[in-house]
Amino acid sequence: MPFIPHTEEELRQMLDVIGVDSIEQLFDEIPAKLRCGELQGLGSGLWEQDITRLMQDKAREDGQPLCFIGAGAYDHHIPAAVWQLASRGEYYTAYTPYQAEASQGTLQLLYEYQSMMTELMDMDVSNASLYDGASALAEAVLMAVRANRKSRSRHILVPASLHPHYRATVRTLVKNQGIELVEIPYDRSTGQTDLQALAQHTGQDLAALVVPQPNFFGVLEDVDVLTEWARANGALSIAVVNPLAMAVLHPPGEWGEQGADICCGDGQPLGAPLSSGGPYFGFLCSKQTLVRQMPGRIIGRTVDLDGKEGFALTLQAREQHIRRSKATSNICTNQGLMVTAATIHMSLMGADGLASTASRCHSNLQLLVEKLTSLGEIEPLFSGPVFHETVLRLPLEPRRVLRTLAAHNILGGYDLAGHYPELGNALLVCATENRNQDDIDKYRLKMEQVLASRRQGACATMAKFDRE
Amino acid sequence: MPFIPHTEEELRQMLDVIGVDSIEQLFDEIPAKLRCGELQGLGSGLWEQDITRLMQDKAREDGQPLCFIGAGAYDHHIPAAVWQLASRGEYYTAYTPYQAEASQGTLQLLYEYQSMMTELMDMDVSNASLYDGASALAEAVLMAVRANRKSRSRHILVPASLHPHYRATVRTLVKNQGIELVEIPYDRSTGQTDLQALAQHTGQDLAALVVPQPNFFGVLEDVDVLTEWARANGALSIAVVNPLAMAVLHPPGEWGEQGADICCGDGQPLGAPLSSGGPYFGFLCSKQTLVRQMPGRIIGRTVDLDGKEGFALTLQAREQHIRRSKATSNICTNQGLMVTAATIHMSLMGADGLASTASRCHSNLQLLVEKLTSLGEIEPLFSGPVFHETVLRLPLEPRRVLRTLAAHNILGGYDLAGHYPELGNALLVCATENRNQDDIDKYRLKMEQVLASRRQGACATMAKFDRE
Amino acid sequence: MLIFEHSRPGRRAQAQAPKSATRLEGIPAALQRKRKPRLPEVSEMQAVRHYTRLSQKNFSIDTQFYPLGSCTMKYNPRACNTLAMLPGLVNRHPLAPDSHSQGFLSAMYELQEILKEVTGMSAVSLAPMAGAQGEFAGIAMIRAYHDARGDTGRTEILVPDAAHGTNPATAVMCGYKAREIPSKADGDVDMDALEAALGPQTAGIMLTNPSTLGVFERRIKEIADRVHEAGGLLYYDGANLNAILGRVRPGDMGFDVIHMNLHKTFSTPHGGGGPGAGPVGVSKRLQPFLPVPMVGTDGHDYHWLSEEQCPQSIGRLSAFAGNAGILLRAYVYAKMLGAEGMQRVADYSTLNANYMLKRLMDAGFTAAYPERRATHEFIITLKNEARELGINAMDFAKRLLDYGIHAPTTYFPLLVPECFLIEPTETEARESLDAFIDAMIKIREEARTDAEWVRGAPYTLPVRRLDDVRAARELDLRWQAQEERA
Amino acid sequence: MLIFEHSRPGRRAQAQAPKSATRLEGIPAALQRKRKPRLPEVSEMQAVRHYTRLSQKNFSIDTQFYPLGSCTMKYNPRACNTLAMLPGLVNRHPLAPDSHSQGFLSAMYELQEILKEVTGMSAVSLAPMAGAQGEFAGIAMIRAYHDARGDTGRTEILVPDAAHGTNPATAVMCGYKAREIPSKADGDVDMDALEAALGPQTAGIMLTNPSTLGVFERRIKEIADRVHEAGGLLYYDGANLNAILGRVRPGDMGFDVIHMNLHKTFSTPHGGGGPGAGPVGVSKRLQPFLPVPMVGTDGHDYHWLSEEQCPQSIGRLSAFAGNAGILLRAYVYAKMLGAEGMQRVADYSTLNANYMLKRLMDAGFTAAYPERRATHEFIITLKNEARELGINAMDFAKRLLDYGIHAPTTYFPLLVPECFLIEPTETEARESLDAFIDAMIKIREEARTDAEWVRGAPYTLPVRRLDDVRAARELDLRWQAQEERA
Ligand SMILES: Cc1ncc(COP(=O)(O)O)c(C=O)c1O
Ligand SMILES: Cc1ncc(COP(=O)(O)O)c(C=O)c1O
Repeated sequence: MPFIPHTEEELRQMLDVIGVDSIEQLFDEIPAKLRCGELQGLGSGLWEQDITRLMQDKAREDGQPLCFIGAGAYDHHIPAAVWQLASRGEYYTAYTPYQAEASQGTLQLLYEYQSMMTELMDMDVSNASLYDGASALAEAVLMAVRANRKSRSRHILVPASLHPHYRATVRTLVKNQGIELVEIPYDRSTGQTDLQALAQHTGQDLAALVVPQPNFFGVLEDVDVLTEWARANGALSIAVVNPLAMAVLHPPGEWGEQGADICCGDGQPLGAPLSSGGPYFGFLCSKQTLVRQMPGRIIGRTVDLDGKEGFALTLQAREQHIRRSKATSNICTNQGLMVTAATIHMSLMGADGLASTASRCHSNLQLLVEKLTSLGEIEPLFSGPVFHETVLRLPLEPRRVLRTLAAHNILGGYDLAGHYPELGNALLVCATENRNQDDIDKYRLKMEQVLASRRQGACATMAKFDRE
Repeated sequence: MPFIPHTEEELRQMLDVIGVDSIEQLFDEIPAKLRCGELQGLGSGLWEQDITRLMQDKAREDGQPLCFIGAGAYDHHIPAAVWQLASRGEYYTAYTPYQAEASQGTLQLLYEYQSMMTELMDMDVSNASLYDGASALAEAVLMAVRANRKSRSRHILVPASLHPHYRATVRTLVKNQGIELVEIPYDRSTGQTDLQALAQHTGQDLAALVVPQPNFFGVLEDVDVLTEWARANGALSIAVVNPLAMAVLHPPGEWGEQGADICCGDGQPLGAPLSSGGPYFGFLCSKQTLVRQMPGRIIGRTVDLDGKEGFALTLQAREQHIRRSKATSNICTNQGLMVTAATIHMSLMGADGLASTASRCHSNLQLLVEKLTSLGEIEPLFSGPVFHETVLRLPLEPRRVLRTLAAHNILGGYDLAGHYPELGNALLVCATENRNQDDIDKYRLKMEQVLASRRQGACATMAKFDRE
Repeated sequence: MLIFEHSRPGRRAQAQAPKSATRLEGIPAALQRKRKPRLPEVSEMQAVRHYTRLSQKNFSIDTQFYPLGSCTMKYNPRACNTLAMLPGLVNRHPLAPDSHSQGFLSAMYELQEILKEVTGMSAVSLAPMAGAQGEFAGIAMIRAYHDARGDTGRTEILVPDAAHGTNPATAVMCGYKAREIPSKADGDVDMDALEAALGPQTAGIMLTNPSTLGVFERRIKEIADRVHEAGGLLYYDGANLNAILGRVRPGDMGFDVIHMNLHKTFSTPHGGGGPGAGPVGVSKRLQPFLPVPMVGTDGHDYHWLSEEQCPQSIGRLSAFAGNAGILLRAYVYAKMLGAEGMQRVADYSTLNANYMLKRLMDAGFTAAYPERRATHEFIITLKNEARELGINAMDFAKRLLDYGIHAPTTYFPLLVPECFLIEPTETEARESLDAFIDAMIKIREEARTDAEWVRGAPYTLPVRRLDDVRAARELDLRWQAQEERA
Repeated sequence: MLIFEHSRPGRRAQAQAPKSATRLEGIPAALQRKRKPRLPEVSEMQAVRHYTRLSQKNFSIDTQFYPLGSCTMKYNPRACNTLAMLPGLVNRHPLAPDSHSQGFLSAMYELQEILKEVTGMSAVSLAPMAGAQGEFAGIAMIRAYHDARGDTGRTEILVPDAAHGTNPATAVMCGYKAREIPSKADGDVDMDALEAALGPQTAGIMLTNPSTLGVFERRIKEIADRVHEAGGLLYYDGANLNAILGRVRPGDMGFDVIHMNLHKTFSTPHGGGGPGAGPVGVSKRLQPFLPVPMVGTDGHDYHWLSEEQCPQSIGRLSAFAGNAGILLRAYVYAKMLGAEGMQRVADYSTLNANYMLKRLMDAGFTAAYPERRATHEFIITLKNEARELGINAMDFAKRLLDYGIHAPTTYFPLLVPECFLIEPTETEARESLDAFIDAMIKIREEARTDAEWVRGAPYTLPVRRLDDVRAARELDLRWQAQEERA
């Protein structure tokens, strides 16, 4: 069902105009021996009705469990208006605004987005998006290496408390340019970046220091100290932040004496549904002085022939379609639609709304921790202040606990055993504003049962319980 | 959360302009003793997040059972584009196109709707909608009484095979004007209107005869004969049809020698979701000669000051806002949005698509009947040709069967015991194109189990089965 | 360009259905269709593009200020749409058994309760599908009440001259004669005229309060007493309920029956003309006559109430249960408002109207009732402008469109010449109100310079002023294929 | 008007969140925010109205013909959006356990299989988030391959001069030097130049076929052989896959790695600039290096494959699994097309392009490669018009907008002067193509009469031609509050 409007008659007429007998003939420049036969295994096309049924079945299969996982993707309320507007055809089916006059909708919206993002981060400039938070950090690293005039180093300090997937992504994306990521360990008691370990790099030639806030453990870093350390050591500081958190936390532009140099992160908490991990969007802001090193599109306000205000892509000389191999990045298609949603989301929430959401998430986390620790065998692992997410120590392997909870349609958190085996039975939990008291009580109750059945030591009971 | 934009400051400034101290003062013409205190029992307003959760819970509670009920509302596939377009703000939040120049979107769409509807029914004119099929029939009856110049009667012949809820609705809506509905029984073997019973009215002064197609039993009436009978007896003929069926069945404009005079029905099968019974829409078409007796809005094509084509409400002298007590009806708000969806639906489906859907429904019904009757204890009740829906005779009370099926998330049909007790264990079943072979097999399997457990006569088994 | 003009024989939105119809087993050829209806034959993209572009030709709340008096064009919260369209709700069959309906029924039951409280009535039925059908139900109940008492000599319904056209039309549909009662110069009902009209033939009176003149009928209690004494009942047209939500209740004013327009007060979509929902509330004595179905509860589960449980009911008004999906939207809206929110609606819609009225009067426009408070709406008369500048209410209306503002209701109520009935609603910001007033002043200026030019408005819309007369005289009510036209 | 200009201190979309933030327990004051960010403070309706109206200022596939070459602006089926947004799918957490992911994973697995078949490659990873990231993954795999063999002297990636800018930029991001290879006058790669460029320093070559010149590289097999002989690998830029779906497969042409642009060929939304999805397919020898995560199966259940199972992988490209929701849309699209549908896409996109080319040539416009067949796109050069009439490609482009048609890609590829790269796609009806040609002819006519006027286009859009130079010189990249600006 390839959505083709041609009638048989039109086909014939068009072939006549072209002067060929068949469509087949239009492919006559392709060497015959390269031509493939019919594609195998694809089956015949489904009508919309059938694919609807198929997808409904798949959706039902995955269920709608109660989710206490965060770890970089958060289940927030999204106002109904956001996607009803963002999926309007004029946004959804337009492309990159190369013809500015015919794209003022998208362009103005992106300019508004840049304005909002810089406000939220308290930075000077913002681009119009990158792929996601992890790849945005990689671009920020490349940008820092280009931009740091004081340093000739290709070394980047990266805290171990940064999201492991971010570290992995950055590694993939920068290693071929000879950039080296140097890991800074975290303090096993606070969960923050280990300042003593950092001090060992004092005086080295470094391109940049990455500063996550909050870090992967939900723990708040001492961002002022880290940012100042970077400055003192001639390294640029790259903030990696949760944008929703910035509604209530000290924003990167205010870190240390002069603010972070670059700041990036994932825009998912601003209106993007969880959607199995994407599409989200990466944001990237910086100081004004670094704007020409920025990757990605940037929109500027200008005037038309009549002096009327309008918006257009600008500083295109940074981009691959103009500068080719000398571009600041190879990025072309970005995450425009998600930015459309985020801009509408921020307009609807306002600063107060975002702050309220952030603080309700935080309260829910407090409540969750309180309820779970009240069971007696669970306790917070780190002493550092946390926002919105935290690590708990369980009396048994998270893997087993999570499996049982999942059987009851509860996704109980993210098991840290894979990435941080040194932490023992560590579980990263999150409770956004979408989890209510009932949900938290339900979690507590099931957890209590899991712990109880373990105390009885009865594998049989456990197994039965699993199946229930 | 009443969606009010005023800031405190604006409130004060506006009160100043008005010259009052408080909003309270603006209500000073209302006698104090009439004023109410705070409304009780409404609770405080919910945020969108909370009401979202509440409604999701309610939706989950009702589940998504496999539905084999028809009886006037049909589970058809609706192309995804239909509601994505119809719920665009410009359609969704506009009102009746009183300012034609600012409403050409809605007006042109309604003109297109009228064009499609008259094509589908093969009638001369269509209005722009009434509430639903049942109330549209009431309006058709009133219209017929006004329009029938040959008759001074207020008697309307109504077959007992017409949807019982339609009969009830018409009764409510016309009885105060002294109009009498005379019931014509159906033939117990064919399920069609009993022509001999009808013949007893030959020669009487009658305003109109109602002709359903298909009738409530899914049985096809001999519409040509009925229409001709009406004409011969000076009665107008009022067709009540399923619009989807008209894609494959003889349309009212072609019934008898000159076609039906008026035709109406429910537009639900053209893009309206089941939605617990509404909103759907009533359609109403007629011969050109009756157009000035039509109730409801009608759109006409005209030209503007520059001679450019445009669309406007027309023949408004029929309507209450102009003619008041002499209007053809009191209807004002109609079902515009549903007509918007229906127009888009018909554009996407086209005549071929509607015909294909109709015939797939019909095939599914054939399959369902085949599967169920193959169980040996179930058989079709009527011998007349059916379309898309039919009555089966069960070996036990439908009520009990349906309860057990429902416990397995199957809605097995509509029990006729309430409206047609004379039919015994009669069940009206329907299988639209949305029920696939698997669904039908599942129904058959469960039905088999119900029948088997009955044969065992074991109430206990049955009860256990119910709970499963 | 009409969708039909994009049509080509054989073109299809292929994904929507297989091309060829299968055989219609068992259906006699004579009953089958022969000629294919000439519906459009277009691709999916063509339909999407056509209806997307068409939509852009509409003014709507989502795009413009739309102060259409008596219509309460306020913001339609997007959540109401999303939540009413949740798969579990939107796919529910109307005849699904109670076992699969508790979620839906509980919402409907709660909505009944909310509306009872808001109106001060004893019972509510959600059955009517719009205001006019609510009116029908209300007057039919009045009639059923009299009939049930054997009081069959009552043949008249009194209707103020300012009433909406649906009121007299409804009276007639219920078999009554509609008798007009004049309004006084201050907008209230003429009590003497009322007195004179009352009698043993009086079945009841239909009122809205605030009235469509945009003022609150101050002697409502007296009217109620007099009508009741004469043996008649009072019907409340709830179209203007937005003005008094949580401030004063029809039940407390002495009304026996009321309909509500949920598409107004409860902000369900107007949808280019509908659908609406027009629930009716009644006092104790009319309760037995309420239309079915309604929702009842045993305190735990919910169930339908139909003719069986309500033998005196006036009956059904639709095939199923009214505009259920609209009722769901209203339910969501009501839950979001809560008690306090309801009152704020009345407060701020009244504030906005009084602010506009004051500013317009300050700017030299003429209020129809200058001594009165505006309610949630108010009337100005442009008769002076018509006389002095030669531009009438219609000209102002059309020119407003050029300023990106939908015109208010014009030429209604009929008794005020050259009138604008203006209802800003509570959801409009002050900037919108100011923009309206600025536009009015500007248009008057324009007329002073060049009245002809104003009379030629609008200039910026897809079409200029349309020829209504021609539309009604040379009826063109449907597209016809070329071959037919010729 | 910017959304910020609708803002008033204290205004809120109240329904979206309680007003006041609760205390942030346990968070030191020094880490808390002091100054509130100046986000807009608007009501819900204001936001809805603003973004609804703003949207109307866009051209888009849903409203206009949008023949932007190399971008495949075809109809985005609405079902893809609806189905990817089903609650069960859109709310799935990326780290949900396999027990709650079988529906999603099965779709992803099947999509991998479909893309393998369509491209003729041995394995596919869905990880890359757009074309350029797919390119990155591809070239990084080529590098990993050479590295794994200890073949570390290869420092160059060959790139034809017609290539998209992402190609050379990608080579550099992977630590390579990009070396340009010229095209011949007939649009094919200059074999002699290629021969001369190949050597032990050659890591590989990036090609698209059909190329961005809108022609099929006929000697592709020879090129593949030569590059392979030199020890290099072949990268296929899949941006133009729409042209050859089901007709010829990159794997069969000898390519080692390919990225696809699902937002082009598989019709996922362009979204005003993104998101996209750029899966990569590889031949056997590159398989170990594919980016993670991927989806595997034991024949019954589905599971993720990550670094653990794929130790030689180039690694992750995103925090989770790429643009999953976009992949779902592509899956729905692919399932709706089926094998036959895929081929019809190639057929009709090619038909449309050749039809337009022929008609434009007949009308006297100049094809860049008049002797060649068009593929799904083609190039005309307006250098004659520029010389003779004084209107260049940009002027034609802007004037086309006035005719309600989005301009084709202009000034790319760089080697063709004053060029239009025109890609109609298969979903456009012949009427659209004809309207484009008519507009081109008309614009040329207009230029003959009044070139100045054409140079002043557009006239009918929200703004006239914008001053790009000023935009770049006087940078205004964000709204600033009044107090800051002053
Ligand atoms: C005062 C008044 N009464 C009754 C009605 C009729 O309501 P509906 O249009 O819902 O039938 C209206 C509607 O415009 C009205 O304004
Ligand atoms: C030929 C070609 N290659 C590569 C790309 C880059 O793809 P993307 O924009 O998805 O990153 C494009 C996109 O426009 C293209 O046209």
